[in-house]
Amino acid sequence: MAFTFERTDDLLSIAVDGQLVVGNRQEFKQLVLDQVEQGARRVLIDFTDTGYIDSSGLGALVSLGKRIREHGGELRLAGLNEDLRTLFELTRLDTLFRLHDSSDDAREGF
Amino acid sequence: MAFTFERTDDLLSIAVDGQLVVGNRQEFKQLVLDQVEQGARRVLIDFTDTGYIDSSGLGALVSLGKRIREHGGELRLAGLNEDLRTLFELTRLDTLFRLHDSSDDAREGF
Amino acid sequence: MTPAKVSRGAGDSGTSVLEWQIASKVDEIDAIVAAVCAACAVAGFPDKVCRLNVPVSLTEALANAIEQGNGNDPTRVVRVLARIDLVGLCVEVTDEGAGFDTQAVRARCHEQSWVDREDGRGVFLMHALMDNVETWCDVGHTVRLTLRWP
Amino acid sequence: MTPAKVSRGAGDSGTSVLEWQIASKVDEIDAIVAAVCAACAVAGFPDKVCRLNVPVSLTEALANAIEQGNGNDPTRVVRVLARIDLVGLCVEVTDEGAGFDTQAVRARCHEQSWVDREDGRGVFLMHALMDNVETWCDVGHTVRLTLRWP
Ligand SMILES: Nc1ncnc2c1ncn2[C@@H]1O[C@H](COP(=O)(O)OP(=O)(O)O)[C@@H](O)[C@H]1O
Ligand SMILES: Nc1ncnc2c1ncn2[C@@H]1O[C@H](COP(=O)(O)OP(=O)(O)O)[C@@H](O)[C@H]1O
Repeated sequence: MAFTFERTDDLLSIAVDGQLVVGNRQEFKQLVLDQVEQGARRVLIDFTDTGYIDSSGLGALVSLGKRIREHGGELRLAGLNEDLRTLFELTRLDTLFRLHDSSDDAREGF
Repeated sequence: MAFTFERTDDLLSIAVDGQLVVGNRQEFKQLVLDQVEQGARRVLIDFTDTGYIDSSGLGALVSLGKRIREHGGELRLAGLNEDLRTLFELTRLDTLFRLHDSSDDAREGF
Repeated sequence: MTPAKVSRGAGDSGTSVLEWQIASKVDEIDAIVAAVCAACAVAGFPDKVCRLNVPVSLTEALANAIEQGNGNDPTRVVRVLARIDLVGLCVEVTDEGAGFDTQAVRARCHEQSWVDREDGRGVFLMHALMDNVETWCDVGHTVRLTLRWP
Repeated sequence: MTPAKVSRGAGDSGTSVLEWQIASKVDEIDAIVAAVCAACAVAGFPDKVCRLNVPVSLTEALANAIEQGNGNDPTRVVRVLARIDLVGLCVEVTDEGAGFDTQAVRARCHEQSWVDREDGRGVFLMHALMDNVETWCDVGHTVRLTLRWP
Protein backbone atom coordinates (compact mmCIF):
# COMPACT_ATOMS: atom_id res chain seq x y z
CA MET A 1 0.00 0.00 0.00
CA ALA A 2 1.46 3.32 -1.02
CA PHE A 3 0.36 6.78 -2.08
CA THR A 4 2.23 8.72 -4.71
CA PHE A 5 1.40 12.35 -5.21
CA GLU A 6 2.29 15.24 -7.44
CA ARG A 7 1.59 18.89 -6.82
CA THR A 8 1.44 21.55 -9.57
CA ASP A 9 0.16 24.96 -8.49
CA ASP A 10 -3.17 24.31 -6.78
CA LEU A 11 -3.60 20.89 -8.42
CA LEU A 12 -2.87 17.82 -6.29
CA SER A 13 -2.85 14.41 -8.03
CA ILE A 14 -2.65 11.32 -5.84
CA ALA A 15 -2.55 7.70 -6.87
CA VAL A 16 -3.63 4.97 -4.43
CA ASP A 17 -1.57 1.83 -4.91
CA GLY A 18 -3.14 -1.13 -3.11
CA GLN A 19 -6.13 -0.70 -0.80
CA LEU A 20 -7.76 2.32 0.78
CA VAL A 21 -9.00 0.82 4.01
CA VAL A 22 -9.32 1.18 7.76
CA GLY A 23 -5.56 0.58 8.19
CA ASN A 24 -4.35 3.48 6.04
CA ARG A 25 -7.25 5.89 5.49
CA GLN A 26 -6.05 8.14 8.33
CA GLU A 27 -2.63 8.54 6.75
CA PHE A 28 -4.29 9.19 3.40
CA LYS A 29 -6.69 11.78 4.79
CA GLN A 30 -3.89 13.60 6.56
CA LEU A 31 -1.74 13.66 3.44
CA VAL A 32 -4.53 15.30 1.43
CA LEU A 33 -5.59 17.69 4.20
CA ASP A 34 -1.98 18.87 4.65
CA GLN A 35 -1.86 19.69 0.96
CA VAL A 36 -5.19 21.49 1.15
CA GLU A 37 -3.83 23.54 4.07
CA GLN A 38 -0.91 24.38 1.78
CA GLY A 39 -3.14 25.67 -0.98
CA ALA A 40 -4.23 22.65 -3.04
CA ARG A 41 -7.73 23.34 -4.38
CA ARG A 42 -8.15 20.93 -7.28
CA VAL A 43 -7.66 17.43 -5.91
CA LEU A 44 -7.59 14.44 -8.24
CA ILE A 45 -7.46 10.92 -6.81
CA ASP A 46 -6.44 8.20 -9.23
CA PHE A 47 -7.63 4.66 -8.45
CA THR A 48 -6.13 2.89 -11.47
CA ASP A 49 -3.87 0.78 -9.24
CA THR A 50 -6.31 0.40 -6.37
CA GLY A 51 -7.46 -3.05 -5.30
CA TYR A 52 -10.45 -2.32 -3.12
CA ILE A 53 -11.89 0.32 -0.83
CA ASP A 54 -13.76 -0.41 2.40
CA SER A 55 -16.37 1.70 4.19
CA SER A 56 -13.63 3.58 6.05
CA GLY A 57 -11.96 4.47 2.78
CA LEU A 58 -15.27 5.59 1.28
CA GLY A 59 -15.93 7.63 4.43
CA ALA A 60 -12.53 9.30 4.09
CA LEU A 61 -13.42 10.34 0.54
CA VAL A 62 -16.75 11.79 1.67
CA SER A 63 -15.10 13.77 4.42
CA LEU A 64 -12.28 14.99 2.14
CA GLY A 65 -14.83 16.09 -0.47
CA LYS A 66 -16.59 18.17 2.16
CA ARG A 67 -13.38 19.76 3.47
CA ILE A 68 -12.14 20.58 -0.01
CA ARG A 69 -15.48 22.20 -0.92
CA GLU A 70 -15.32 24.24 2.30
CA HIS A 71 -12.00 25.62 1.04
CA GLY A 72 -13.63 26.50 -2.30
CA GLY A 73 -11.98 23.58 -4.05
CA GLU A 74 -13.12 20.47 -5.90
CA LEU A 75 -12.41 16.74 -5.59
CA ARG A 76 -12.42 14.48 -8.66
CA LEU A 77 -12.06 10.70 -8.73
CA ALA A 78 -10.61 8.82 -11.69
CA GLY A 79 -9.64 5.41 -12.97
CA LEU A 80 -12.11 3.31 -11.01
CA ASN A 81 -12.40 -0.21 -12.35
CA GLU A 82 -15.71 -2.06 -12.52
CA ASP A 83 -15.36 -3.45 -8.98
CA LEU A 84 -14.84 -0.02 -7.48
CA ARG A 85 -17.70 1.45 -9.50
CA THR A 86 -19.93 -1.26 -8.03
CA LEU A 87 -18.98 -0.05 -4.55
CA PHE A 88 -19.82 3.56 -5.37
CA GLU A 89 -23.14 2.53 -6.90
CA LEU A 90 -24.14 0.29 -3.99
CA THR A 91 -23.50 3.12 -1.52
CA ARG A 92 -25.02 5.73 -3.87
CA LEU A 93 -21.74 7.66 -3.67
CA ASP A 94 -21.83 7.90 -7.47
CA THR A 95 -24.42 10.63 -6.85
CA LEU A 96 -21.96 12.54 -4.63
CA PHE A 97 -18.84 12.23 -6.80
CA ARG A 98 -18.34 12.40 -10.52
CA LEU A 99 -16.36 9.33 -11.55
CA HIS A 100 -13.93 9.89 -14.43
CA ASP A 101 -12.59 7.07 -16.56
CA SER A 102 -9.00 8.25 -16.39
CA SER A 103 -6.88 11.00 -14.85
CA ASP A 104 -6.65 12.62 -18.28
CA ASP A 105 -10.45 12.75 -18.51
CA ALA A 106 -10.68 14.21 -15.04
CA ARG A 107 -8.12 16.91 -15.85
CA GLU A 108 -10.24 18.23 -18.72
CA GLY A 109 -11.87 21.49 -17.70
CA PHE A 110 -10.55 21.03 -14.13
CA MET B 1 1.84 -11.26 16.96
CA ALA B 2 2.38 -10.36 20.57
CA PHE B 3 4.86 -10.93 23.38
CA THR B 4 3.70 -11.36 26.95
CA PHE B 5 6.29 -11.30 29.69
CA GLU B 6 6.54 -11.76 33.42
CA ARG B 7 9.43 -10.77 35.61
CA THR B 8 10.13 -12.30 39.07
CA ASP B 9 13.48 -11.37 40.65
CA ASP B 10 16.09 -12.18 38.01
CA LEU B 11 13.78 -14.55 36.11
CA LEU B 12 12.21 -13.27 32.90
CA SER B 13 9.57 -15.45 31.22
CA ILE B 14 8.38 -14.43 27.75
CA ALA B 15 5.79 -16.08 25.56
CA VAL B 16 5.83 -15.53 21.81
CA ASP B 17 2.31 -15.47 20.38
CA GLY B 18 2.35 -15.77 16.58
CA GLN B 19 5.58 -15.64 14.61
CA LEU B 20 9.11 -14.62 15.50
CA VAL B 21 10.27 -13.25 12.17
CA VAL B 22 12.06 -10.45 10.36
CA GLY B 23 9.14 -8.08 11.02
CA ASN B 24 9.21 -8.29 14.83
CA ARG B 25 12.55 -9.81 15.90
CA GLN B 26 14.03 -6.34 16.57
CA GLU B 27 11.22 -5.45 18.95
CA PHE B 28 11.60 -8.84 20.61
CA LYS B 29 15.37 -8.52 21.02
CA GLN B 30 15.05 -5.05 22.48
CA LEU B 31 12.42 -6.18 24.95
CA VAL B 32 14.68 -8.95 26.27
CA LEU B 33 17.85 -6.83 26.26
CA ASP B 34 16.10 -4.07 28.22
CA GLN B 35 15.18 -6.63 30.86
CA VAL B 36 18.72 -7.99 30.93
CA GLU B 37 20.00 -4.43 31.45
CA GLN B 38 17.56 -4.24 34.35
CA GLY B 39 18.94 -7.36 36.00
CA ALA B 40 17.22 -10.34 34.38
CA ARG B 41 19.67 -13.26 34.36
CA ARG B 42 17.50 -16.34 33.89
CA VAL B 43 15.58 -15.89 30.66
CA LEU B 44 12.91 -18.39 29.62
CA ILE B 45 11.25 -18.11 26.21
CA ASP B 46 8.04 -20.05 25.77
CA PHE B 47 7.10 -21.05 22.22
CA THR B 48 3.89 -22.93 23.02
CA ASP B 49 1.80 -20.43 21.04
CA THR B 50 4.36 -19.76 18.33
CA GLY B 51 3.53 -20.47 14.71
CA TYR B 52 6.89 -20.38 13.01
CA ILE B 53 10.33 -18.80 13.29
CA ASP B 54 12.40 -17.61 10.34
CA SER B 55 16.17 -17.23 10.09
CA SER B 56 15.97 -13.71 11.53
CA GLY B 57 14.13 -15.03 14.54
CA LEU B 58 16.64 -17.83 15.01
CA GLY B 59 19.45 -15.30 14.66
CA ALA B 60 17.86 -13.13 17.34
CA LEU B 61 17.84 -16.12 19.69
CA VAL B 62 21.53 -16.84 19.00
CA SER B 63 22.48 -13.25 19.67
CA LEU B 64 20.34 -13.05 22.82
CA GLY B 65 21.91 -16.27 24.13
CA LYS B 66 25.35 -14.73 23.69
CA ARG B 67 24.44 -11.45 25.38
CA ILE B 68 22.78 -13.19 28.29
CA ARG B 69 25.84 -15.42 28.81
CA GLU B 70 28.07 -12.34 28.73
CA HIS B 71 26.04 -11.03 31.66
CA GLY B 72 26.55 -14.32 33.49
CA GLY B 73 23.00 -15.44 32.79
CA GLU B 74 21.31 -18.32 30.99
CA LEU B 75 18.72 -18.61 28.23
CA ARG B 76 16.28 -21.54 28.11
CA LEU B 77 13.77 -22.35 25.39
CA ALA B 78 10.55 -24.25 26.06
CA GLY B 79 7.37 -25.51 24.46
CA LEU B 80 8.62 -26.00 20.90
CA ASN B 81 6.26 -28.08 18.82
CA GLU B 82 7.48 -30.64 16.29
CA ASP B 83 7.68 -28.06 13.46
CA LEU B 84 9.86 -25.74 15.49
CA ARG B 85 12.09 -28.60 16.65
CA THR B 86 12.61 -29.46 12.99
CA LEU B 87 13.90 -25.92 12.41
CA PHE B 88 16.36 -26.15 15.30
CA GLU B 89 17.58 -29.54 14.11
CA LEU B 90 18.03 -28.44 10.50
CA THR B 91 20.12 -25.47 11.59
CA ARG B 92 21.93 -27.50 14.30
CA LEU B 93 20.75 -24.94 16.85
CA ASP B 94 19.59 -27.83 19.01
CA THR B 95 23.31 -28.18 19.85
CA LEU B 96 23.47 -24.56 21.02
CA PHE B 97 20.25 -24.47 23.08
CA ARG B 98 18.65 -26.99 25.37
CA LEU B 99 15.05 -27.39 24.27
CA HIS B 100 12.59 -28.04 27.12
CA ASP B 101 9.20 -29.59 26.57
CA SER B 102 7.38 -27.04 28.70
CA SER B 103 8.02 -23.93 30.76
CA ASP B 104 7.57 -26.01 33.90
CA ASP B 105 10.31 -28.39 32.74
CA ALA B 106 12.59 -25.49 31.94
CA ARG B 107 12.02 -23.92 35.35
CA GLU B 108 13.32 -27.04 37.13
CA GLY B 109 16.78 -26.39 38.47
CA PHE B 110 16.85 -22.99 36.74
CA MET C 1 0.28 -14.89 10.17
CA THR C 2 -0.43 -18.37 8.96
CA PRO C 3 -3.69 -19.99 9.93
CA ALA C 4 -3.58 -21.20 13.52
CA LYS C 5 -5.34 -24.29 12.33
CA VAL C 6 -5.88 -25.73 8.90
CA SER C 7 -7.76 -28.86 8.00
CA ARG C 8 -9.03 -30.36 4.84
CA GLY C 9 -11.17 -33.42 4.26
CA ALA C 10 -9.96 -36.08 1.87
CA GLY C 11 -10.72 -36.10 -1.85
CA ASP C 12 -12.59 -33.65 -4.01
CA SER C 13 -15.48 -33.27 -1.59
CA GLY C 14 -13.00 -31.92 0.99
CA THR C 15 -13.98 -29.11 3.27
CA SER C 16 -11.25 -26.57 3.99
CA VAL C 17 -11.15 -24.81 7.33
CA LEU C 18 -8.84 -21.94 8.25
CA GLU C 19 -8.70 -20.54 11.77
CA TRP C 20 -6.98 -17.52 13.33
CA GLN C 21 -6.84 -15.61 16.57
CA ILE C 22 -5.65 -12.03 16.35
CA ALA C 23 -5.05 -9.18 18.74
CA SER C 24 -7.45 -6.26 18.27
CA LYS C 25 -5.26 -4.12 16.01
CA VAL C 26 -6.34 -2.95 12.57
CA ASP C 27 -2.86 -3.83 11.25
CA GLU C 28 -3.82 -7.49 11.59
CA ILE C 29 -6.69 -7.22 9.10
CA ASP C 30 -4.82 -7.34 5.80
CA ALA C 31 -3.09 -10.67 6.28
CA ILE C 32 -6.34 -12.44 7.19
CA VAL C 33 -8.19 -10.88 4.29
CA ALA C 34 -5.41 -11.77 1.86
CA ALA C 35 -5.42 -15.35 3.08
CA VAL C 36 -9.18 -15.84 2.80
CA CYS C 37 -9.20 -14.25 -0.68
CA ALA C 38 -6.37 -16.52 -1.84
CA ALA C 39 -8.20 -19.52 -0.41
CA CYS C 40 -11.36 -18.54 -2.29
CA ALA C 41 -9.41 -18.05 -5.53
CA VAL C 42 -7.80 -21.48 -5.28
CA ALA C 43 -11.14 -23.05 -4.37
CA GLY C 44 -12.53 -21.63 -7.62
CA PHE C 45 -14.66 -18.60 -6.70
CA PRO C 46 -14.94 -16.07 -9.56
CA ASP C 47 -12.34 -13.30 -9.76
CA LYS C 48 -14.80 -10.52 -8.94
CA VAL C 49 -15.87 -12.29 -5.76
CA CYS C 50 -12.23 -12.72 -4.68
CA ARG C 51 -11.35 -9.13 -5.48
CA LEU C 52 -14.45 -7.30 -4.23
CA ASN C 53 -17.12 -9.16 -2.29
CA VAL C 54 -14.89 -11.22 -0.02
CA PRO C 55 -12.16 -8.68 0.83
CA VAL C 56 -14.52 -5.76 1.41
CA SER C 57 -17.10 -7.59 3.51
CA LEU C 58 -14.46 -9.40 5.56
CA THR C 59 -12.55 -6.14 6.14
CA GLU C 60 -15.80 -4.61 7.43
CA ALA C 61 -16.48 -7.52 9.78
CA LEU C 62 -12.91 -7.49 11.14
CA ALA C 63 -12.77 -3.70 11.50
CA ASN C 64 -16.07 -3.69 13.41
CA ALA C 65 -14.94 -6.57 15.64
CA ILE C 66 -11.66 -4.81 16.45
CA GLU C 67 -12.93 -1.24 16.80
CA GLN C 68 -16.56 -1.57 17.94
CA GLY C 69 -16.63 -5.00 19.55
CA ASN C 70 -13.25 -4.92 21.30
CA GLY C 71 -12.73 -1.14 21.48
CA ASN C 72 -9.26 -1.40 19.91
CA ASP C 73 -7.99 -3.07 23.08
CA PRO C 74 -5.01 -5.15 21.86
CA THR C 75 -5.34 -7.58 24.77
CA ARG C 76 -8.78 -8.55 23.48
CA VAL C 77 -8.94 -11.25 20.87
CA VAL C 78 -10.82 -11.61 17.58
CA ARG C 79 -11.37 -15.14 16.32
CA VAL C 80 -11.83 -15.93 12.65
CA LEU C 81 -13.06 -19.18 11.22
CA ALA C 82 -13.29 -19.54 7.44
CA ARG C 83 -14.78 -22.61 5.86
CA ILE C 84 -15.08 -23.51 2.20
CA ASP C 85 -17.25 -26.50 1.37
CA LEU C 86 -19.80 -27.74 -1.16
CA VAL C 87 -22.22 -24.99 -0.14
CA GLY C 88 -19.77 -22.12 -0.48
CA LEU C 89 -17.76 -19.81 1.76
CA CYS C 90 -18.67 -19.21 5.39
CA VAL C 91 -16.63 -16.87 7.59
CA GLU C 92 -17.33 -16.28 11.27
CA VAL C 93 -15.74 -13.32 13.07
CA THR C 94 -16.09 -13.32 16.84
CA ASP C 95 -15.24 -10.43 19.16
CA GLU C 96 -15.48 -10.05 22.95
CA GLY C 97 -18.20 -7.41 22.85
CA ALA C 98 -21.93 -7.47 23.48
CA GLY C 99 -23.13 -7.00 19.91
CA PHE C 100 -25.51 -4.33 18.67
CA ASP C 101 -28.96 -3.70 17.27
CA THR C 102 -28.52 -4.73 13.64
CA GLN C 103 -32.06 -3.67 12.67
CA ALA C 104 -31.49 -0.11 13.87
CA VAL C 105 -28.17 0.06 12.02
CA ARG C 106 -29.70 -1.18 8.77
CA ALA C 107 -32.64 1.21 9.05
CA ARG C 108 -30.25 4.19 9.07
CA CYS C 109 -29.12 3.71 5.50
CA HIS C 110 -32.56 4.71 4.26
CA GLU C 111 -32.23 8.14 5.87
CA GLN C 112 -31.73 11.06 3.53
CA SER C 113 -28.44 12.08 5.13
CA TRP C 114 -26.83 8.63 4.82
CA VAL C 115 -24.95 9.41 1.61
CA ASP C 116 -23.22 12.43 3.19
CA ARG C 117 -22.05 10.63 6.32
CA GLU C 118 -18.45 9.68 6.92
CA ASP C 119 -19.27 6.42 8.75
CA GLY C 120 -22.05 3.85 8.86
CA ARG C 121 -21.54 1.94 5.59
CA GLY C 122 -19.90 -1.23 6.97
CA VAL C 123 -22.91 -3.31 7.94
CA PHE C 124 -24.68 -2.17 4.78
CA LEU C 125 -21.79 -3.29 2.56
CA MET C 126 -21.59 -6.71 4.23
CA HIS C 127 -25.27 -7.26 3.42
CA ALA C 128 -24.86 -5.94 -0.11
CA LEU C 129 -21.83 -8.09 -0.93
CA MET C 130 -22.70 -11.39 0.80
CA ASP C 131 -25.64 -13.75 0.33
CA ASN C 132 -26.27 -13.86 4.05
CA VAL C 133 -25.14 -11.99 7.17
CA GLU C 134 -26.08 -13.34 10.58
CA THR C 135 -25.11 -12.10 14.02
CA TRP C 136 -25.54 -13.55 17.49
CA CYS C 137 -24.14 -13.35 21.00
CA ASP C 138 -22.92 -16.43 22.79
CA VAL C 139 -19.35 -16.42 24.09
CA GLY C 140 -18.79 -12.95 22.68
CA HIS C 141 -20.45 -11.59 19.58
CA THR C 142 -20.24 -13.30 16.19
CA VAL C 143 -20.90 -12.15 12.64
CA ARG C 144 -21.27 -14.91 10.06
CA LEU C 145 -20.85 -14.06 6.38
CA THR C 146 -22.02 -16.61 3.85
CA LEU C 147 -21.53 -16.73 0.11
CA ARG C 148 -22.87 -19.64 -1.95
CA TRP C 149 -21.19 -20.98 -5.04
CA PRO C 150 -22.46 -18.97 -8.03
CA MET D 1 -3.44 -7.00 0.22
CA THR D 2 -5.42 -9.23 -2.04
CA PRO D 3 -3.71 -10.83 -5.01
CA ALA D 4 -3.21 -8.31 -7.79
CA LYS D 5 -4.19 -11.04 -10.17
CA VAL D 6 -5.89 -14.35 -9.67
CA SER D 7 -6.69 -16.91 -12.25
CA ARG D 8 -7.80 -20.48 -12.20
CA GLY D 9 -8.30 -22.97 -15.02
CA ALA D 10 -11.61 -24.75 -15.34
CA GLY D 11 -12.45 -28.04 -13.66
CA ASP D 12 -10.39 -30.22 -11.33
CA SER D 13 -7.22 -29.93 -13.38
CA GLY D 14 -7.26 -26.17 -12.80
CA THR D 15 -4.06 -24.30 -12.20
CA SER D 16 -4.27 -21.49 -9.64
CA VAL D 17 -2.10 -18.43 -10.02
CA LEU D 18 -1.75 -15.64 -7.47
CA GLU D 19 0.24 -12.51 -8.20
CA TRP D 20 1.35 -9.54 -6.10
CA GLN D 21 3.53 -6.47 -6.29
CA ILE D 22 4.70 -5.03 -2.99
CA ALA D 23 6.81 -2.11 -1.84
CA SER D 24 10.09 -3.15 -0.23
CA LYS D 25 8.95 -3.06 3.39
CA VAL D 26 9.19 -6.05 5.73
CA ASP D 27 5.69 -5.25 7.01
CA GLU D 28 4.35 -6.47 3.68
CA ILE D 29 5.68 -10.01 4.16
CA ASP D 30 3.08 -11.47 6.50
CA ALA D 31 0.04 -10.93 4.31
CA ILE D 32 1.66 -12.58 1.29
CA VAL D 33 2.88 -15.51 3.35
CA ALA D 34 -0.53 -15.97 4.97
CA ALA D 35 -2.20 -15.94 1.57
CA VAL D 36 0.12 -18.50 -0.03
CA CYS D 37 -0.19 -20.76 3.02
CA ALA D 38 -3.97 -20.57 2.93
CA ALA D 39 -3.91 -21.31 -0.80
CA CYS D 40 -1.72 -24.38 -0.18
CA ALA D 41 -4.00 -25.57 2.60
CA VAL D 42 -7.10 -25.29 0.43
CA ALA D 43 -5.29 -26.98 -2.46
CA GLY D 44 -4.62 -29.95 -0.16
CA PHE D 45 -0.96 -29.72 0.90
CA PRO D 46 -0.30 -31.43 4.24
CA ASP D 47 -0.61 -29.38 7.42
CA LYS D 48 3.10 -29.47 8.23
CA VAL D 49 3.98 -28.11 4.80
CA CYS D 50 1.48 -25.25 5.22
CA ARG D 51 2.68 -24.44 8.71
CA LEU D 52 6.46 -24.86 8.33
CA ASN D 53 7.98 -25.39 4.89
CA VAL D 54 5.96 -22.84 2.94
CA PRO D 55 5.80 -19.95 5.43
CA VAL D 56 9.45 -20.17 6.51
CA SER D 57 10.98 -20.51 3.05
CA LEU D 58 8.74 -17.85 1.55
CA THR D 59 9.48 -15.46 4.41
CA GLU D 60 13.21 -15.98 3.73
CA ALA D 61 12.82 -15.31 0.02
CA LEU D 62 10.76 -12.17 0.63
CA ALA D 63 13.03 -10.85 3.38
CA ASN D 64 16.09 -11.31 1.16
CA ALA D 65 14.38 -9.66 -1.81
CA ILE D 66 13.33 -6.67 0.32
CA GLU D 67 16.50 -6.25 2.40
CA GLN D 68 19.33 -7.58 0.24
CA GLY D 69 17.94 -7.26 -3.28
CA ASN D 70 16.16 -3.91 -2.91
CA GLY D 71 18.08 -2.50 0.06
CA ASN D 72 14.86 -1.75 1.98
CA ASP D 73 14.10 1.02 -0.53
CA PRO D 74 10.28 1.31 -0.39
CA THR D 75 10.12 2.74 -3.91
CA ARG D 76 11.56 -0.52 -5.25
CA VAL D 77 9.16 -3.30 -5.96
CA VAL D 78 9.12 -7.03 -5.19
CA ARG D 79 6.99 -9.21 -7.43
CA VAL D 80 5.53 -12.50 -6.25
CA LEU D 81 3.99 -15.14 -8.45
CA ALA D 82 2.58 -18.27 -6.80
CA ARG D 83 1.28 -21.12 -8.87
CA ILE D 84 -0.36 -24.35 -7.73
CA ASP D 85 -0.84 -27.03 -10.38
CA LEU D 86 -0.65 -30.77 -10.91
CA VAL D 87 3.09 -30.72 -10.22
CA GLY D 88 2.89 -28.84 -6.94
CA LEU D 89 3.63 -25.34 -5.64
CA CYS D 90 5.94 -22.93 -7.43
CA VAL D 91 6.63 -19.44 -6.05
CA GLU D 92 8.80 -16.87 -7.80
CA VAL D 93 10.05 -13.82 -5.90
CA THR D 94 11.66 -11.12 -8.03
CA ASP D 95 13.58 -8.11 -6.73
CA GLU D 96 15.34 -5.24 -8.54
CA GLY D 97 18.85 -6.26 -7.45
CA ALA D 98 21.72 -8.01 -9.19
CA GLY D 99 21.57 -11.32 -7.37
CA PHE D 100 24.44 -13.02 -5.53
CA ASP D 101 26.78 -15.97 -5.56
CA THR D 102 24.55 -18.75 -4.27
CA GLN D 103 27.37 -21.32 -4.21
CA ALA D 104 29.50 -19.16 -1.92
CA VAL D 105 26.55 -18.58 0.39
CA ARG D 106 25.75 -22.28 0.60
CA ALA D 107 29.37 -23.20 1.23
CA ARG D 108 29.42 -21.02 4.36
CA CYS D 109 27.03 -23.22 6.28
CA HIS D 110 29.67 -25.94 6.47
CA GLU D 111 32.01 -23.65 8.38
CA GLN D 112 32.51 -24.42 12.04
CA SER D 113 31.35 -20.97 13.16
CA TRP D 114 28.07 -21.15 11.25
CA VAL D 115 26.00 -22.31 14.24
CA ASP D 116 27.08 -19.32 16.33
CA ARG D 117 26.31 -16.67 13.74
CA GLU D 118 23.36 -14.34 13.99
CA ASP D 119 22.70 -14.23 10.25
CA GLY D 120 23.22 -16.42 7.18
CA ARG D 121 20.55 -19.12 7.64
CA GLY D 122 18.01 -17.89 5.09
CA VAL D 123 19.27 -19.46 1.88
CA PHE D 124 20.12 -22.63 3.78
CA LEU D 125 16.57 -22.92 5.14
CA MET D 126 15.00 -22.39 1.72
CA HIS D 127 17.02 -25.31 0.38
CA ALA D 128 16.26 -27.46 3.41
CA LEU D 129 12.51 -26.85 3.30
CA MET D 130 11.82 -26.87 -0.46
CA ASP D 131 12.37 -29.54 -3.10
CA ASN D 132 14.09 -27.08 -5.38
CA VAL D 133 15.50 -23.55 -5.19
CA GLU D 134 16.60 -21.81 -8.37
CA THR D 135 17.87 -18.28 -8.87
CA TRP D 136 18.58 -16.26 -11.98
CA CYS D 137 18.95 -12.69 -13.18
CA ASP D 138 16.89 -11.36 -16.03
CA VAL D 139 14.77 -8.26 -15.43
CA GLY D 140 15.92 -8.14 -11.82
CA HIS D 141 16.81 -11.16 -9.73
CA THR D 142 14.43 -14.06 -9.18
CA VAL D 143 14.30 -16.89 -6.64
CA ARG D 144 12.03 -19.78 -7.55
CA LEU D 145 10.90 -22.16 -4.80
CA THR D 146 9.32 -25.44 -5.83
CA LEU D 147 7.56 -28.07 -3.77
CA ARG D 148 6.09 -31.16 -5.40
CA TRP D 149 2.96 -32.88 -4.17
CA PRO D 150 3.97 -35.44 -1.52
N1 LIG E 1 -18.88 -6.02 16.20
C1 LIG E 1 -19.61 -4.99 16.66
N2 LIG E 1 -19.78 -4.83 17.99
C2 LIG E 1 -20.51 -3.78 18.47
N3 LIG E 1 -21.13 -2.87 17.70
C3 LIG E 1 -21.00 -2.99 16.37
C4 LIG E 1 -20.25 -4.05 15.77
N4 LIG E 1 -20.32 -3.90 14.44
C5 LIG E 1 -21.06 -2.81 14.21
N5 LIG E 1 -21.49 -2.25 15.37
C6 LIG E 1 -22.37 -1.05 15.52
O1 LIG E 1 -22.99 -0.78 14.30
C7 LIG E 1 -22.70 0.55 13.86
C8 LIG E 1 -22.62 0.61 12.35
O2 LIG E 1 -21.53 -0.13 11.88
P1 LIG E 1 -21.03 0.07 10.40
O3 LIG E 1 -22.19 -0.01 9.49
O4 LIG E 1 -19.91 -0.88 10.17
O5 LIG E 1 -20.50 1.56 10.35
P2 LIG E 1 -19.33 2.27 11.19
O6 LIG E 1 -18.50 1.18 11.79
O7 LIG E 1 -18.64 3.07 10.14
O8 LIG E 1 -20.04 3.12 12.21
C9 LIG E 1 -21.41 0.90 14.56
O9 LIG E 1 -21.24 2.28 14.69
C10 LIG E 1 -21.59 0.20 15.89
O10 LIG E 1 -22.40 0.96 16.74
N1 LIG F 1 17.76 -11.44 -3.12
C1 LIG F 1 19.06 -11.26 -2.85
N2 LIG F 1 19.78 -10.29 -3.49
C2 LIG F 1 21.09 -10.10 -3.21
N3 LIG F 1 21.79 -10.82 -2.33
C3 LIG F 1 21.15 -11.79 -1.66
C4 LIG F 1 19.78 -12.07 -1.87
N4 LIG F 1 19.42 -13.11 -1.08
C5 LIG F 1 20.52 -13.44 -0.39
N5 LIG F 1 21.57 -12.66 -0.72
C6 LIG F 1 22.95 -12.75 -0.22
O1 LIG F 1 23.13 -13.99 0.43
C7 LIG F 1 23.53 -13.81 1.78
C8 LIG F 1 22.99 -14.90 2.64
O2 LIG F 1 21.58 -14.82 2.72
P1 LIG F 1 20.80 -15.59 3.84
O3 LIG F 1 21.26 -16.99 3.85
O4 LIG F 1 19.36 -15.36 3.64
O5 LIG F 1 21.28 -14.94 5.20
P2 LIG F 1 21.15 -13.43 5.74
O6 LIG F 1 20.10 -12.76 4.89
O7 LIG F 1 20.72 -13.63 7.16
O8 LIG F 1 22.53 -12.85 5.59
C9 LIG F 1 23.07 -12.43 2.14
O9 LIG F 1 23.82 -11.88 3.19
C10 LIG F 1 23.26 -11.68 0.83
O10 LIG F 1 24.62 -11.31 0.68
